[in-house]
Amino acid sequence: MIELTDKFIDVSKIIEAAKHPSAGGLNVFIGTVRDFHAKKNKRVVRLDYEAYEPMAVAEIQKIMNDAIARWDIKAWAISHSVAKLLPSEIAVVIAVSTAHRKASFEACQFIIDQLKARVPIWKKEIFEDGEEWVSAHP
Amino acid sequence: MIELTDKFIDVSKIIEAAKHPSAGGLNVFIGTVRDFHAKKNKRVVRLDYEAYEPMAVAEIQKIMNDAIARWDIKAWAISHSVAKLLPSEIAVVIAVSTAHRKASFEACQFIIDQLKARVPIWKKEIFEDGEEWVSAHP
Amino acid sequence: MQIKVKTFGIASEIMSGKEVVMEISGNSVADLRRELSRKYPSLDKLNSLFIAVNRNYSEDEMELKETDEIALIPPVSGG
Amino acid sequence: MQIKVKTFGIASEIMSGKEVVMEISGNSVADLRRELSRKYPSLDKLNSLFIAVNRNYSEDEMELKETDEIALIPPVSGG
Repeated sequence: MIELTDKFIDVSKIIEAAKHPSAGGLNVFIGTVRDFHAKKNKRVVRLDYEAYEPMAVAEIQKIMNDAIARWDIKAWAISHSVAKLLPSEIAVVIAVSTAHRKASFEACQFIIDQLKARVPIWKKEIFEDGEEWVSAHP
Repeated sequence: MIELTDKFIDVSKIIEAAKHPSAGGLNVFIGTVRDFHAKKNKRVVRLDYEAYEPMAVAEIQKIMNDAIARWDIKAWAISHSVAKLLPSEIAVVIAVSTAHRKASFEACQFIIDQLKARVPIWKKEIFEDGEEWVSAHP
Repeated sequence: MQIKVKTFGIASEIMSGKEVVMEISGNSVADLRRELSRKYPSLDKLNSLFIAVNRNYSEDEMELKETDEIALIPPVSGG
Repeated sequence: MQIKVKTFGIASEIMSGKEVVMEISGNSVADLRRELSRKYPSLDKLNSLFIAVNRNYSEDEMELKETDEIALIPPVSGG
Protein backbone atom coordinates (compact mmCIF):
# COMPACT_ATOMS: atom_id res chain seq x y z
CA MET A 1 0.00 0.00 0.00
CA ILE A 2 1.36 3.40 -1.02
CA GLU A 3 -0.37 6.48 0.33
CA LEU A 4 0.30 10.20 0.00
CA THR A 5 -1.94 12.12 2.32
CA ASP A 6 -2.70 15.67 3.46
CA LYS A 7 -4.36 14.25 6.61
CA PHE A 8 -2.57 12.93 9.68
CA ILE A 9 -0.93 9.62 8.86
CA ASP A 10 -2.71 6.74 10.58
CA VAL A 11 0.28 4.79 11.91
CA SER A 12 -1.83 1.88 13.15
CA LYS A 13 -3.39 1.44 9.72
CA ILE A 14 0.04 1.32 8.06
CA ILE A 15 1.33 -1.20 10.59
CA GLU A 16 -1.77 -3.38 10.19
CA ALA A 17 -1.32 -3.35 6.42
CA ALA A 18 2.26 -4.62 6.83
CA LYS A 19 1.40 -7.55 9.12
CA HIS A 20 1.62 -11.07 7.78
CA PRO A 21 1.03 -14.45 9.45
CA SER A 22 4.33 -15.90 8.22
CA ALA A 23 6.37 -12.85 9.26
CA GLY A 24 8.29 -12.82 12.52
CA GLY A 25 9.72 -9.31 12.25
CA LEU A 26 8.01 -6.06 11.37
CA ASN A 27 10.16 -2.95 11.21
CA VAL A 28 8.57 0.46 11.15
CA PHE A 29 10.32 3.75 10.47
CA ILE A 30 8.48 6.90 11.50
CA GLY A 31 9.94 10.21 10.38
CA THR A 32 8.85 13.11 12.58
CA VAL A 33 9.37 16.86 12.32
CA ARG A 34 12.21 18.09 14.53
CA ASP A 35 11.55 21.28 16.46
CA PHE A 36 15.06 22.63 15.94
CA HIS A 37 17.51 22.90 13.03
CA ALA A 38 20.88 22.27 14.67
CA LYS A 39 23.11 23.47 11.81
CA LYS A 40 21.19 26.73 11.39
CA ASN A 41 20.61 27.02 15.14
CA LYS A 42 16.98 27.95 14.44
CA ARG A 43 13.64 26.86 15.82
CA VAL A 44 11.49 25.09 13.20
CA VAL A 45 7.98 26.50 13.02
CA ARG A 46 6.55 24.23 10.31
CA LEU A 47 7.40 22.03 7.34
CA ASP A 48 5.38 22.38 4.14
CA TYR A 49 5.41 19.21 2.04
CA GLU A 50 4.69 18.93 -1.65
CA ALA A 51 4.86 15.98 -4.05
CA TYR A 52 4.66 15.20 -7.72
CA GLU A 53 2.11 12.66 -6.69
CA PRO A 54 1.75 10.19 -9.57
CA MET A 55 5.53 10.06 -10.08
CA ALA A 56 6.16 9.80 -6.32
CA VAL A 57 3.88 6.77 -6.15
CA ALA A 58 5.61 5.25 -9.19
CA GLU A 59 9.08 5.83 -7.72
CA ILE A 60 8.08 4.32 -4.37
CA GLN A 61 6.76 1.30 -6.26
CA LYS A 62 10.12 0.96 -8.05
CA ILE A 63 11.94 1.14 -4.71
CA MET A 64 9.65 -1.58 -3.38
CA ASN A 65 10.28 -3.73 -6.46
CA ASP A 66 14.03 -3.41 -5.76
CA ALA A 67 13.52 -4.21 -2.07
CA ILE A 68 11.32 -7.23 -2.82
CA ALA A 69 14.04 -8.53 -5.15
CA ARG A 70 16.63 -8.30 -2.34
CA TRP A 71 14.69 -9.40 0.74
CA ASP A 72 11.88 -11.88 1.33
CA ILE A 73 9.29 -9.21 2.16
CA LYS A 74 5.98 -10.67 3.33
CA ALA A 75 3.97 -7.44 3.46
CA TRP A 76 4.60 -3.68 3.48
CA ALA A 77 2.93 -0.29 3.53
CA ILE A 78 4.17 3.27 3.13
CA SER A 79 2.50 6.59 3.83
CA HIS A 80 4.05 10.00 3.22
CA SER A 81 2.61 13.37 4.14
CA VAL A 82 1.89 16.13 1.63
CA ALA A 83 0.58 18.47 4.33
CA LYS A 84 1.87 21.37 6.38
CA LEU A 85 3.33 19.79 9.52
CA LEU A 86 4.23 21.11 12.94
CA PRO A 87 7.13 19.83 15.07
CA SER A 88 6.53 16.28 16.38
CA GLU A 89 4.04 15.52 13.61
CA ILE A 90 4.64 12.54 11.33
CA ALA A 91 6.04 13.03 7.83
CA VAL A 92 6.52 9.42 6.75
CA VAL A 93 5.78 5.89 7.92
CA ILE A 94 7.37 2.82 6.34
CA ALA A 95 6.41 -0.62 7.61
CA VAL A 96 7.87 -3.85 6.27
CA SER A 97 7.60 -7.40 7.53
CA THR A 98 9.90 -10.34 6.83
CA ALA A 99 10.23 -13.88 8.15
CA HIS A 100 13.28 -12.98 10.28
CA ARG A 101 14.03 -9.70 11.98
CA LYS A 102 17.38 -8.76 10.43
CA ALA A 103 15.88 -8.48 6.96
CA SER A 104 13.08 -6.24 8.22
CA PHE A 105 15.64 -3.72 9.52
CA GLU A 106 17.74 -3.87 6.36
CA ALA A 107 14.78 -3.53 4.01
CA CYS A 108 13.17 -0.67 5.96
CA GLN A 109 16.44 1.27 6.05
CA PHE A 110 16.99 0.69 2.34
CA ILE A 111 13.50 1.98 1.58
CA ILE A 112 13.80 5.20 3.59
CA ASP A 113 17.30 5.86 2.21
CA GLN A 114 16.05 5.39 -1.35
CA LEU A 115 12.90 7.39 -0.71
CA LYS A 116 14.92 10.36 0.50
CA ALA A 117 17.27 10.10 -2.48
CA ARG A 118 14.90 9.78 -5.40
CA VAL A 119 11.18 10.18 -4.70
CA PRO A 120 9.86 13.54 -5.97
CA ILE A 121 8.72 14.96 -2.65
CA TRP A 122 9.87 18.31 -1.31
CA LYS A 123 9.70 20.16 1.97
CA LYS A 124 10.11 23.79 2.82
CA GLU A 125 11.32 24.61 6.31
CA ILE A 126 9.56 27.57 7.89
CA PHE A 127 11.61 29.33 10.56
CA GLU A 128 10.58 32.30 12.67
CA ASP A 129 12.63 34.62 10.45
CA GLY A 130 12.42 33.03 7.03
CA GLU A 131 11.93 29.86 5.00
CA GLU A 132 13.96 27.56 2.80
CA TRP A 133 13.42 24.61 0.47
CA VAL A 134 15.45 21.82 2.06
CA SER A 135 18.58 20.71 0.14
CA ALA A 136 17.83 23.01 -2.79
CA HIS A 137 21.12 24.92 -2.66
CA PRO A 138 24.71 24.01 -1.70
CA MET B 1 9.14 2.80 29.75
CA ILE B 2 9.52 -0.94 30.23
CA GLU B 3 6.40 -3.06 30.29
CA LEU B 4 5.79 -6.79 30.61
CA THR B 5 2.16 -7.57 29.97
CA ASP B 6 -0.26 -10.48 29.76
CA LYS B 7 -2.69 -8.26 27.81
CA PHE B 8 -2.42 -7.35 24.12
CA ILE B 9 0.46 -4.91 23.63
CA ASP B 10 -0.81 -1.44 22.80
CA VAL B 11 1.53 -0.54 19.92
CA SER B 12 0.26 3.04 19.67
CA LYS B 13 0.96 3.65 23.35
CA ILE B 14 4.55 2.38 22.99
CA ILE B 15 5.14 4.54 19.90
CA GLU B 16 3.68 7.62 21.63
CA ALA B 17 5.97 7.05 24.61
CA ALA B 18 9.00 7.03 22.28
CA LYS B 19 8.18 10.27 20.48
CA HIS B 20 10.27 13.33 21.16
CA PRO B 21 10.14 16.86 19.69
CA SER B 22 13.86 16.94 18.92
CA ALA B 23 13.86 13.48 17.29
CA GLY B 24 13.70 13.12 13.52
CA GLY B 25 13.71 9.32 13.35
CA LEU B 26 11.68 6.80 15.31
CA ASN B 27 12.35 3.14 14.66
CA VAL B 28 9.93 0.50 15.85
CA PHE B 29 10.50 -3.24 15.88
CA ILE B 30 7.43 -5.42 16.27
CA GLY B 31 7.98 -9.13 16.80
CA THR B 32 5.00 -11.23 15.78
CA VAL B 33 4.22 -14.92 16.12
CA ARG B 34 4.89 -16.85 12.91
CA ASP B 35 2.27 -19.38 11.93
CA PHE B 36 4.81 -21.92 10.71
CA HIS B 37 8.10 -23.33 11.94
CA ALA B 38 10.12 -23.75 8.75
CA LYS B 39 12.90 -25.98 10.14
CA LYS B 40 10.49 -28.36 11.82
CA ASN B 41 7.99 -28.04 8.95
CA LYS B 42 5.20 -27.70 11.51
CA ARG B 43 2.27 -25.38 11.96
CA VAL B 44 2.54 -23.25 15.11
CA VAL B 45 -0.62 -23.35 17.20
CA ARG B 46 0.46 -21.02 20.02
CA LEU B 47 3.42 -19.56 21.89
CA ASP B 48 3.36 -19.51 25.70
CA TYR B 49 5.56 -16.76 27.14
CA GLU B 50 7.00 -16.64 30.62
CA ALA B 51 9.40 -14.20 32.29
CA TYR B 52 11.41 -13.78 35.44
CA GLU B 53 9.76 -10.41 35.62
CA PRO B 54 11.86 -8.29 38.01
CA MET B 55 15.11 -9.53 36.48
CA ALA B 56 13.76 -9.14 32.94
CA VAL B 57 12.93 -5.49 33.66
CA ALA B 58 16.39 -4.98 35.20
CA GLU B 59 18.15 -6.60 32.21
CA ILE B 60 16.18 -4.49 29.74
CA GLN B 61 17.18 -1.40 31.73
CA LYS B 62 20.84 -2.46 31.48
CA ILE B 63 20.49 -2.91 27.72
CA MET B 64 18.97 0.55 27.50
CA ASN B 65 21.81 2.02 29.57
CA ASP B 66 24.26 0.48 27.09
CA ALA B 67 22.26 1.78 24.13
CA ILE B 68 21.98 5.28 25.59
CA ALA B 69 25.77 5.31 26.05
CA ARG B 70 26.25 4.47 22.36
CA TRP B 71 23.55 6.50 20.62
CA ASP B 72 21.90 9.84 21.29
CA ILE B 73 18.52 8.35 22.19
CA LYS B 74 15.84 10.98 22.74
CA ALA B 75 13.07 8.69 23.99
CA TRP B 76 12.24 4.98 24.01
CA ALA B 77 9.71 2.41 25.18
CA ILE B 78 9.64 -1.38 25.25
CA SER B 79 6.81 -3.82 25.84
CA HIS B 80 7.12 -7.61 25.92
CA SER B 81 4.36 -10.13 26.21
CA VAL B 82 4.11 -12.71 28.99
CA ALA B 83 0.88 -14.15 27.60
CA LYS B 84 -0.19 -17.10 25.49
CA LEU B 85 -0.11 -15.82 21.91
CA LEU B 86 -1.63 -17.01 18.66
CA PRO B 87 0.00 -16.63 15.24
CA SER B 88 0.11 -12.99 14.06
CA GLU B 89 -0.15 -11.69 17.63
CA ILE B 90 2.54 -9.35 18.95
CA ALA B 91 5.26 -10.64 21.28
CA VAL B 92 7.45 -7.57 21.58
CA VAL B 93 7.50 -3.89 20.60
CA ILE B 94 10.64 -1.76 20.81
CA ALA B 95 10.44 1.92 19.89
CA VAL B 96 13.40 4.27 19.95
CA SER B 97 13.80 7.79 18.66
CA THR B 98 16.98 9.66 17.79
CA ALA B 99 17.82 12.97 16.12
CA HIS B 100 18.79 11.28 12.85
CA ARG B 101 17.35 8.14 11.34
CA LYS B 102 20.44 5.93 11.03
CA ALA B 103 20.96 5.85 14.80
CA SER B 104 17.33 4.86 15.38
CA PHE B 105 17.78 1.76 13.21
CA GLU B 106 21.10 0.84 14.82
CA ALA B 107 19.87 1.33 18.37
CA CYS B 108 16.62 -0.57 17.82
CA GLN B 109 18.44 -3.52 16.24
CA PHE B 110 20.99 -3.55 19.08
CA ILE B 111 18.18 -3.60 21.65
CA ILE B 112 16.26 -6.50 20.10
CA ASP B 113 19.48 -8.48 19.53
CA GLN B 114 20.50 -7.98 23.17
CA LEU B 115 17.01 -8.67 24.44
CA LYS B 116 16.91 -12.02 22.68
CA ALA B 117 20.38 -12.91 23.98
CA ARG B 118 20.14 -12.07 27.66
CA VAL B 119 16.73 -11.07 29.00
CA PRO B 120 15.15 -13.87 31.09
CA ILE B 121 12.05 -14.46 29.01
CA TRP B 122 11.10 -17.85 27.59
CA LYS B 123 8.63 -19.17 25.08
CA LYS B 124 7.25 -22.60 24.53
CA GLU B 125 6.10 -23.43 21.01
CA ILE B 126 2.87 -25.41 20.87
CA PHE B 127 2.50 -27.52 17.73
CA GLU B 128 -0.44 -29.70 16.74
CA ASP B 129 1.49 -32.81 17.82
CA GLY B 130 3.65 -31.58 20.68
CA GLU B 131 5.41 -28.69 22.33
CA GLU B 132 8.94 -27.45 22.92
CA TRP B 133 10.75 -24.76 24.90
CA VAL B 134 12.49 -22.71 22.21
CA SER B 135 16.31 -22.97 22.11
CA ALA B 136 16.45 -25.16 25.24
CA HIS B 137 18.27 -28.05 23.60
CA PRO B 138 20.92 -28.36 20.87
CA MET C 1 8.39 23.24 -30.29
CA GLN C 2 6.10 24.33 -27.52
CA ILE C 3 5.91 22.27 -24.33
CA LYS C 4 4.21 22.51 -20.98
CA VAL C 5 6.49 22.02 -17.98
CA LYS C 6 5.24 21.14 -14.50
CA THR C 7 7.26 22.64 -11.69
CA PHE C 8 7.67 21.73 -8.03
CA GLY C 9 9.25 23.08 -4.88
CA ILE C 10 11.77 25.83 -5.41
CA ALA C 11 11.42 25.52 -9.20
CA SER C 12 7.84 26.81 -8.96
CA GLU C 13 9.11 29.88 -7.14
CA ILE C 14 11.97 30.52 -9.58
CA MET C 15 9.66 30.12 -12.58
CA SER C 16 6.66 31.82 -10.95
CA GLY C 17 4.18 29.08 -11.78
CA LYS C 18 3.18 25.44 -11.24
CA GLU C 19 2.93 24.87 -14.99
CA VAL C 20 4.96 26.93 -17.43
CA VAL C 21 4.76 26.91 -21.22
CA MET C 22 8.19 26.95 -22.89
CA GLU C 23 9.19 27.45 -26.51
CA ILE C 24 12.32 25.41 -27.28
CA SER C 25 14.39 25.34 -30.46
CA GLY C 26 15.26 21.62 -30.59
CA ASN C 27 13.25 18.65 -29.32
CA SER C 28 15.53 16.99 -26.77
CA VAL C 29 15.75 17.19 -23.00
CA ALA C 30 19.13 18.91 -23.50
CA ASP C 31 17.42 21.60 -25.59
CA LEU C 32 14.90 22.15 -22.82
CA ARG C 33 17.74 22.41 -20.28
CA ARG C 34 19.46 25.06 -22.43
CA GLU C 35 16.30 27.16 -22.66
CA LEU C 36 15.65 26.80 -18.91
CA SER C 37 19.18 28.03 -18.11
CA ARG C 38 18.79 31.00 -20.44
CA LYS C 39 15.38 32.06 -19.16
CA TYR C 40 15.78 31.10 -15.46
CA PRO C 41 19.48 31.34 -14.58
CA SER C 42 18.64 30.76 -10.89
CA LEU C 43 17.88 27.14 -11.75
CA ASP C 44 21.62 26.63 -12.40
CA LYS C 45 22.34 27.40 -8.75
CA LEU C 46 20.37 24.39 -7.50
CA ASN C 47 22.18 21.32 -6.19
CA SER C 48 20.59 19.34 -9.01
CA LEU C 49 17.77 19.57 -11.50
CA PHE C 50 16.34 16.45 -13.08
CA ILE C 51 13.77 16.39 -15.81
CA ALA C 52 11.03 13.80 -15.69
CA VAL C 53 9.26 12.71 -18.86
CA ASN C 54 6.03 10.82 -18.40
CA ARG C 55 6.84 10.34 -14.71
CA ASN C 56 10.29 8.84 -15.26
CA TYR C 57 13.67 10.45 -14.75
CA SER C 58 15.05 11.15 -18.23
CA GLU C 59 18.46 11.42 -19.85
CA ASP C 60 19.55 14.55 -21.76
CA GLU C 61 19.50 12.71 -25.10
CA MET C 62 15.82 11.84 -24.81
CA GLU C 63 13.52 13.33 -27.45
CA LEU C 64 10.40 15.13 -26.35
CA LYS C 65 6.94 15.08 -27.88
CA GLU C 66 4.38 17.83 -27.34
CA THR C 67 2.06 15.34 -25.64
CA ASP C 68 4.68 14.25 -23.08
CA GLU C 69 4.12 15.04 -19.42
CA ILE C 70 7.29 16.97 -18.58
CA ALA C 71 8.26 17.96 -15.03
CA LEU C 72 11.21 19.67 -13.38
CA ILE C 73 12.55 17.88 -10.31
CA PRO C 74 14.71 20.12 -8.11
CA PRO C 75 16.61 18.42 -5.24
CA VAL C 76 14.14 16.12 -3.50
CA SER C 77 13.76 16.27 0.26
CA GLY C 78 11.11 13.76 1.26
CA GLY C 79 11.14 11.91 4.51
CA MET D 1 23.16 -24.92 53.56
CA GLN D 2 19.55 -24.86 52.47
CA ILE D 3 18.48 -22.51 49.66
CA LYS D 4 15.33 -21.79 47.68
CA VAL D 5 15.73 -21.83 43.91
CA LYS D 6 13.28 -20.20 41.51
CA THR D 7 12.89 -22.03 38.22
CA PHE D 8 11.64 -20.94 34.81
CA GLY D 9 10.79 -22.42 31.45
CA ILE D 10 12.06 -25.93 30.87
CA ALA D 11 13.85 -25.91 34.25
CA SER D 12 10.47 -25.82 36.01
CA GLU D 13 9.45 -28.95 34.12
CA ILE D 14 12.71 -30.79 34.78
CA MET D 15 12.60 -29.92 38.49
CA SER D 16 8.81 -30.29 38.82
CA GLY D 17 8.25 -26.95 40.50
CA LYS D 18 8.47 -23.16 40.24
CA GLU D 19 10.43 -22.92 43.48
CA VAL D 20 12.56 -25.80 44.74
CA VAL D 21 14.35 -26.12 48.06
CA MET D 22 17.86 -27.53 47.74
CA GLU D 23 20.35 -28.72 50.32
CA ILE D 24 23.93 -28.01 49.18
CA SER D 25 27.19 -28.99 50.81
CA GLY D 26 29.23 -25.84 50.10
CA ASN D 27 28.05 -22.25 49.77
CA SER D 28 29.10 -21.21 46.25
CA VAL D 29 27.25 -21.11 42.94
CA ALA D 30 29.55 -23.92 41.80
CA ASP D 31 28.35 -26.05 44.73
CA LEU D 32 24.76 -25.40 43.72
CA ARG D 33 25.58 -26.38 40.13
CA ARG D 34 27.11 -29.68 41.35
CA GLU D 35 24.01 -30.54 43.35
CA LEU D 36 21.70 -29.58 40.47
CA SER D 37 23.63 -31.89 38.11
CA ARG D 38 23.46 -34.74 40.58
CA LYS D 39 19.78 -34.41 41.34
CA TYR D 40 18.51 -33.27 37.90
CA PRO D 41 20.87 -34.70 35.26
CA SER D 42 18.51 -33.49 32.50
CA LEU D 43 19.65 -29.94 33.25
CA ASP D 44 23.07 -30.83 31.82
CA LYS D 45 21.49 -31.42 28.43
CA LEU D 46 20.37 -27.82 28.07
CA ASN D 47 22.19 -25.44 25.71
CA SER D 48 23.07 -23.33 28.72
CA LEU D 49 22.08 -22.82 32.35
CA PHE D 50 22.86 -19.58 34.12
CA ILE D 51 22.28 -18.92 37.77
CA ALA D 52 20.99 -15.51 38.80
CA VAL D 53 21.61 -14.20 42.30
CA ASN D 54 19.50 -11.27 43.40
CA ARG D 55 18.41 -10.75 39.79
CA ASN D 56 21.93 -10.60 38.33
CA TYR D 57 23.73 -13.23 36.32
CA SER D 58 26.35 -14.74 38.63
CA GLU D 59 29.77 -16.34 38.29
CA ASP D 60 30.51 -19.84 39.66
CA GLU D 61 32.83 -18.43 42.36
CA MET D 62 30.11 -16.31 43.91
CA GLU D 63 29.16 -17.17 47.49
CA LEU D 64 25.52 -17.65 48.34
CA LYS D 65 23.61 -16.55 51.43
CA GLU D 66 20.37 -18.16 52.57
CA THR D 67 18.56 -14.85 52.07
CA ASP D 68 19.66 -14.49 48.42
CA GLU D 69 17.08 -14.64 45.66
CA ILE D 70 18.43 -17.46 43.50
CA ALA D 71 17.02 -18.36 40.09
CA LEU D 72 17.87 -20.82 37.32
CA ILE D 73 17.98 -19.29 33.85
CA PRO D 74 17.73 -21.91 31.09
CA PRO D 75 18.36 -20.70 27.50
CA VAL D 76 16.33 -17.52 27.04
CA SER D 77 14.04 -17.14 24.05
CA GLY D 78 12.35 -13.77 24.28
CA GLY D 79 11.32 -11.70 21.29
